[in-house]
Amino acid sequence: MNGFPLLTAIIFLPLLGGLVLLARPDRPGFCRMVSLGVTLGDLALVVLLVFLGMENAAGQWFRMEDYAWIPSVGIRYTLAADGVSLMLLLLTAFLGVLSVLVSWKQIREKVSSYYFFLLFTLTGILGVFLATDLFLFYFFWEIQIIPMFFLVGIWGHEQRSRTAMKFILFTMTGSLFMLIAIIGLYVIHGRQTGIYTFALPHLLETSLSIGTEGWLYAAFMLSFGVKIPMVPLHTWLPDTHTQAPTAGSVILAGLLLKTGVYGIFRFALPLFPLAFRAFAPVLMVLGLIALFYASWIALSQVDIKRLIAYSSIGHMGLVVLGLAVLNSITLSGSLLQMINHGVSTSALFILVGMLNERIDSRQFRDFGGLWKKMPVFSAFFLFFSMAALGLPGLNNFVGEILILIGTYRVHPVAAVFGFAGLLFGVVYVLRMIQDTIFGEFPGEETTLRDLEAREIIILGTLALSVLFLGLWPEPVLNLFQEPVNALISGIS
Amino acid sequence: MVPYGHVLILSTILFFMGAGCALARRNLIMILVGVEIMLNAAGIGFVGASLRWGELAGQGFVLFIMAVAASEVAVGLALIIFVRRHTGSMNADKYRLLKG
Amino acid sequence: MKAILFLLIIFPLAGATLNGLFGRRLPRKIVEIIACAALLCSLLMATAAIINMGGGTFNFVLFQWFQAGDLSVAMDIHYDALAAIMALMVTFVASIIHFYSVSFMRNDTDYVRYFCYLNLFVFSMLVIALADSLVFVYLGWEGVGFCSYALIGFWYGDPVKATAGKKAFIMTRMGDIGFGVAVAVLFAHFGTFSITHINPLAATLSTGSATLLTLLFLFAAVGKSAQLPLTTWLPDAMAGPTPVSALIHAATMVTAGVYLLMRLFPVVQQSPQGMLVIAGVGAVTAFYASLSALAQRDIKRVLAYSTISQVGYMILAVGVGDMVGGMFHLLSHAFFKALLFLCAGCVIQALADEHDIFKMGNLDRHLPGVFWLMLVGALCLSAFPTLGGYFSKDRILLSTFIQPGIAYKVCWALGMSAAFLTALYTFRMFFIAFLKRPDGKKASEMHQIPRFLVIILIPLAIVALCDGLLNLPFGVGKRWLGHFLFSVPGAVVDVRASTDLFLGMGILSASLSLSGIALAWFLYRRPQEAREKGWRAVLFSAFYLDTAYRYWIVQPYRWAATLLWRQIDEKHLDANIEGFGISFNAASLMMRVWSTGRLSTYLKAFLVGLAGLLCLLVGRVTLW
Amino acid sequence: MTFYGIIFYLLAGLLLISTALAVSRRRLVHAIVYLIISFFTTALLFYLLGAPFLAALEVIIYAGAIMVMFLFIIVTLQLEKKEPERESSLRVWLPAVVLAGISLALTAVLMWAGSDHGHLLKPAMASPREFGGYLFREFWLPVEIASFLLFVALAGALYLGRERTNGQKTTDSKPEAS
Repeated sequence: MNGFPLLTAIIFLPLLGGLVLLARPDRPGFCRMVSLGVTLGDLALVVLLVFLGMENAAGQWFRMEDYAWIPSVGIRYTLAADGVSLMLLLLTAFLGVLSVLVSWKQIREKVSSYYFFLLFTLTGILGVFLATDLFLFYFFWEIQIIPMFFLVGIWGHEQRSRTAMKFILFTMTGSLFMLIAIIGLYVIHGRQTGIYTFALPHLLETSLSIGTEGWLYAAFMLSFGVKIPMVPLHTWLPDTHTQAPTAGSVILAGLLLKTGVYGIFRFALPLFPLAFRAFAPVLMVLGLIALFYASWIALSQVDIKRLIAYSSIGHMGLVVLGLAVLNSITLSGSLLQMINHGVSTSALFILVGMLNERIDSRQFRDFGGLWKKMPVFSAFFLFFSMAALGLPGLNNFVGEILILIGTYRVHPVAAVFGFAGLLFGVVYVLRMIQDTIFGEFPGEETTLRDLEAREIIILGTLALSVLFLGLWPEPVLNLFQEPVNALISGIS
Repeated sequence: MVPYGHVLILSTILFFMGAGCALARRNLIMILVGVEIMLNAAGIGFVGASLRWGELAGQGFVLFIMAVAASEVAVGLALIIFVRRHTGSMNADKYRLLKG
Repeated sequence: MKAILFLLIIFPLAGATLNGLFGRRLPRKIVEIIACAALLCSLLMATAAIINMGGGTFNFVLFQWFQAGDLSVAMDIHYDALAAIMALMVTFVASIIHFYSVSFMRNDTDYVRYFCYLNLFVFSMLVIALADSLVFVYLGWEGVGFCSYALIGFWYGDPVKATAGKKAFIMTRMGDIGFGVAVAVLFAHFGTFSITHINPLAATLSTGSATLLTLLFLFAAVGKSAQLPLTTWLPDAMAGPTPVSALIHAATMVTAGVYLLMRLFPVVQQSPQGMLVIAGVGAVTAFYASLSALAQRDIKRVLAYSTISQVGYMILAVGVGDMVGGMFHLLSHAFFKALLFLCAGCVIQALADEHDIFKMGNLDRHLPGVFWLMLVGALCLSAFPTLGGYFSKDRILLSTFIQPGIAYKVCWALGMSAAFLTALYTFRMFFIAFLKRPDGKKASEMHQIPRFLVIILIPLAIVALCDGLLNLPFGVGKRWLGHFLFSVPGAVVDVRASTDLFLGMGILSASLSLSGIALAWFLYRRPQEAREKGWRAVLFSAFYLDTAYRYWIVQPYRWAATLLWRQIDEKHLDANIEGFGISFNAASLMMRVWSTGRLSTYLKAFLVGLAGLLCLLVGRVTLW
Repeated sequence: MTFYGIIFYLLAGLLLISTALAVSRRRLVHAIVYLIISFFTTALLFYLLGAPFLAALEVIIYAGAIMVMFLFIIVTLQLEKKEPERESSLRVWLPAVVLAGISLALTAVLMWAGSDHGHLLKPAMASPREFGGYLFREFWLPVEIASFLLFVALAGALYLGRERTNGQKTTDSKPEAS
């Protein structure tokens, strides 16, 4: 079993499935079934990886695959999975299945190419979470953006093309800086040691002058910061979320944003520890600003998807805070919070998508009193909203408490602000609940159909994972333990 | 005995004459002529270098240049005829098809 | 014992889960039976536990919750005398209220949701009562907050009610900032969240940290218990169904803050300044709320303000270090206030959702059962001598008086005045609502209410009448509660006061209570016109605190949100970054001028590029 | 200054003059004739520089085939009559001359900076046999590719030049009609 390139299979299975779809553009039903099968298969592979990984783990890395790719410039095809990657792979595969399911009825035009792009994005994201060769990482990093561009640009809402353009310009600009920094690092390392390579373990040993390190770090952070997104680079996110189809929002909020944090954790932090420490206060302040600023702005939104988008920015601010504080508690917290946010925000976007299919609006003024008409929907809505505002017992709470308590040890003031920031989060979530499921329905009295079985399955699995992460996050945190310890001992 | 530099100077002057021709003239045929002059100048440079280094590769290159020039002229002239049939003009500035 | 405690907690949760998942498919009877049975079993377990353990302590871990680095959180139980009494009280009151609710909500179609929330609430409340790890306490703490939110806004169709729920949640959450920070501080100091571990170590805290912690926990308690300055959510919370008000906003949840402070009393004890602040907050709130209650017209709002005021007494008790007195008052208050609310619920249902006491009247004849039960509750609330409310309040005031320092004397004075005002406003409400009035309700205007609604209150009334026996200062069961709580850290069985002082205080507060009732009789016996001018308006609006919040906090917050969004985010940040893109666009337009489509232009560009390249080469040559 | 040198400079002068004339003539036929002179001179120069085979090719391909083709086009299309070039304005020539001059100067500077420009060329001769052998030994693939290129060019020229008398493309006749 060890000879089988499991990681490669995980990455490229969706793409392969996508290519199969392109062959039969005339049969949407077939495309849906194949996509579902492919994503389920991928999920199964990831689960297999989790179990295999648990057994034969060698240090931090559970499994590695390493082949020469472009040997003349030292580019290798190196994939490696540790606990963090594993968890993110699981999240990706899981949300992949769900995004196929949520698109089941929403997408009716150009179905095969839609699913092709969806699966293609998944391939890119999975690759990002596994690549440890910097060039390969960059390659996947760019790959994941492009299909997303088409998903938003073709199947989005009213202003899709402008938004898709904005999305791609922001993310591409950011990643160009990272490319420059990667090449810079490659050259510096090559000059120092004579080995020209993009492999992360080698590059970690590069000794950099403070100035160079600062610049390279800044370039990396620009790229990751756009993706996370950190204030003030966040303005693409609300627009993109608003315009994206539901599955697009799910992938964007649940996965793409995570690649930024993952990038910091895997690359920016270990490569430039000194610069990271030096700029940690800046990062902390930015994280807190994001938390307050985005939560505050979220309150006044009139478009529910924008509100959730701003809430994402706020939550990611907290994650950034946890990263910046850099101790084993906050790091675990941030990583866990990343997963949590992926699950609960995706659920909210899915809910809004379902609402949108029924009412054909995203404006709060068209909602209200839904509990009377769609009790099951509303119960789920309340549940996931509560998860979003960090009710203990549900998932977000664990991450938040880990981050904030860990932060208090190092920076008490930041932690106090963080706790206060959570209050800001409560305000907009409650407003969202009130304007959606409470009150009276503003439209004429038609009956809205409540959730069907497919939708209940989607939301039910999400709810179960929310509960699981909230009540028994222990296995997940155990997975994070080893990488976090390795990182902390590596940089000190 | 001739210094190598003089051969190069000769070829350079010829080259820029051709370039100037291609640039200044508006007639498509003259532009083609300018290109031919440039190619020819390059050939002189190559032959000179071939003598200088005692290496036949330079002459070989000239042969390929000639082949390319011949095909270029053939296609170019055919294009000129084609274009003229369409528009009735030979003035290069009248064609704006390249504008995006 | 493990099994008993585990079942004690898990029964309500199981009830909530069952009803939540399948309640919509089950017949109504089954749903109600599940909800009530869960509570009854829980009550049984609480009784079994107290029989089994007495006042002893018992710790165990339910399961490991999460762990990262050296931070480890378990769901664990710390059962001691305090928790035993709290759990018993909660399950008892909650059981009665569940039965009452079955009857009260008989016409409501959304009963599944209602019972689900109610069971969930009891579960969370039991977690607060029993949990050891403060993070686990926080789970219960937020859980009750959520249930309170959901139940206040239970009739969500009315935006006012939904908003009231929102307000309650946000204001209690504000207090939770204090809780969260305090937990973080404790972890930074001790590296643990467990109350059992923290309490013995509390003595090692510096006064500064102890004060900080005390103030933070006080802030948390202030939010949950609706003390100053976060009082304003509780009167609005009366928008919820009346049994909910009785359970959550009178008997249990609002006392959770007090309970938390008692639970962490060794920490609180380390900081004299902190204690003084606690006492001050309690006394001022007690006085403030009883003043405000004096001018209310809504029967439930009167009771809400009285709850704030009574909880103020409990906070005061913690502030003066008299935990037993506080717990005693907590218990007696839970019983009589639940009784009062449930009676009010009967009245409201009988009058078709009429809340205004000035529109009631004549109820002594139409609702004799409710009249008598209400009288019991009102007497307890106004601390009529020989009733539980009297002994508990008396003990708190006595403890306050014997504290050294003028500040405590001021607190005592405030408490005394509040005691007088309590008797006054309670009987104002009682007389206006129940006594005979010419414009009062006629028999034809009354709606039939099930007899069960009244019968179920009788046990509660009996307990409310007799709970003074728990901690009589003399006689058979002398200081039973005090002795029971003896093992709890920081408990003081006896108030160290001379007999003279003891008697004097007893007589003084008894006379205050009686004179309050007498004054109410004198003022409000006759039919009243509702007047809302001058000082009454100030009192009615609770000194404009709510209005002030709305004008100075809520509206600026909203306004700033829009401002930030429209002005900063869209106009500046987004525009700037987009401006970046636009300038690139402009640059590309400028470049476009060069692409004329003319051959000569391109050739020229080609030559220019060549010249440029040569320039570079030349430059390099000379540089070398 | 040897005899060899004298011939070289004579040829160089002739080449420059004829090319300059070719470039500057307004009438196309004149320009082409001067160009033919220029190519003949080039052929001589090739011979002088030791490439007799290339000299022969120059005469055959350039002076012969290519230039004849030019003349043929000019004559058959009667370009002269229809469109005498109206140019030689300063605006047109100035940028060309200035740019060419600058580049020339730069190249000169470059050459002067190099160390090799003073190397005297020794006369030598590569016989056609020698050259051919070398070519097919070392460059057989490029030669094949070049032949293929010529074939493609032939096909392309045929395709572009063929008259579409009847067919879908009616646009062909439009300019003439107007």
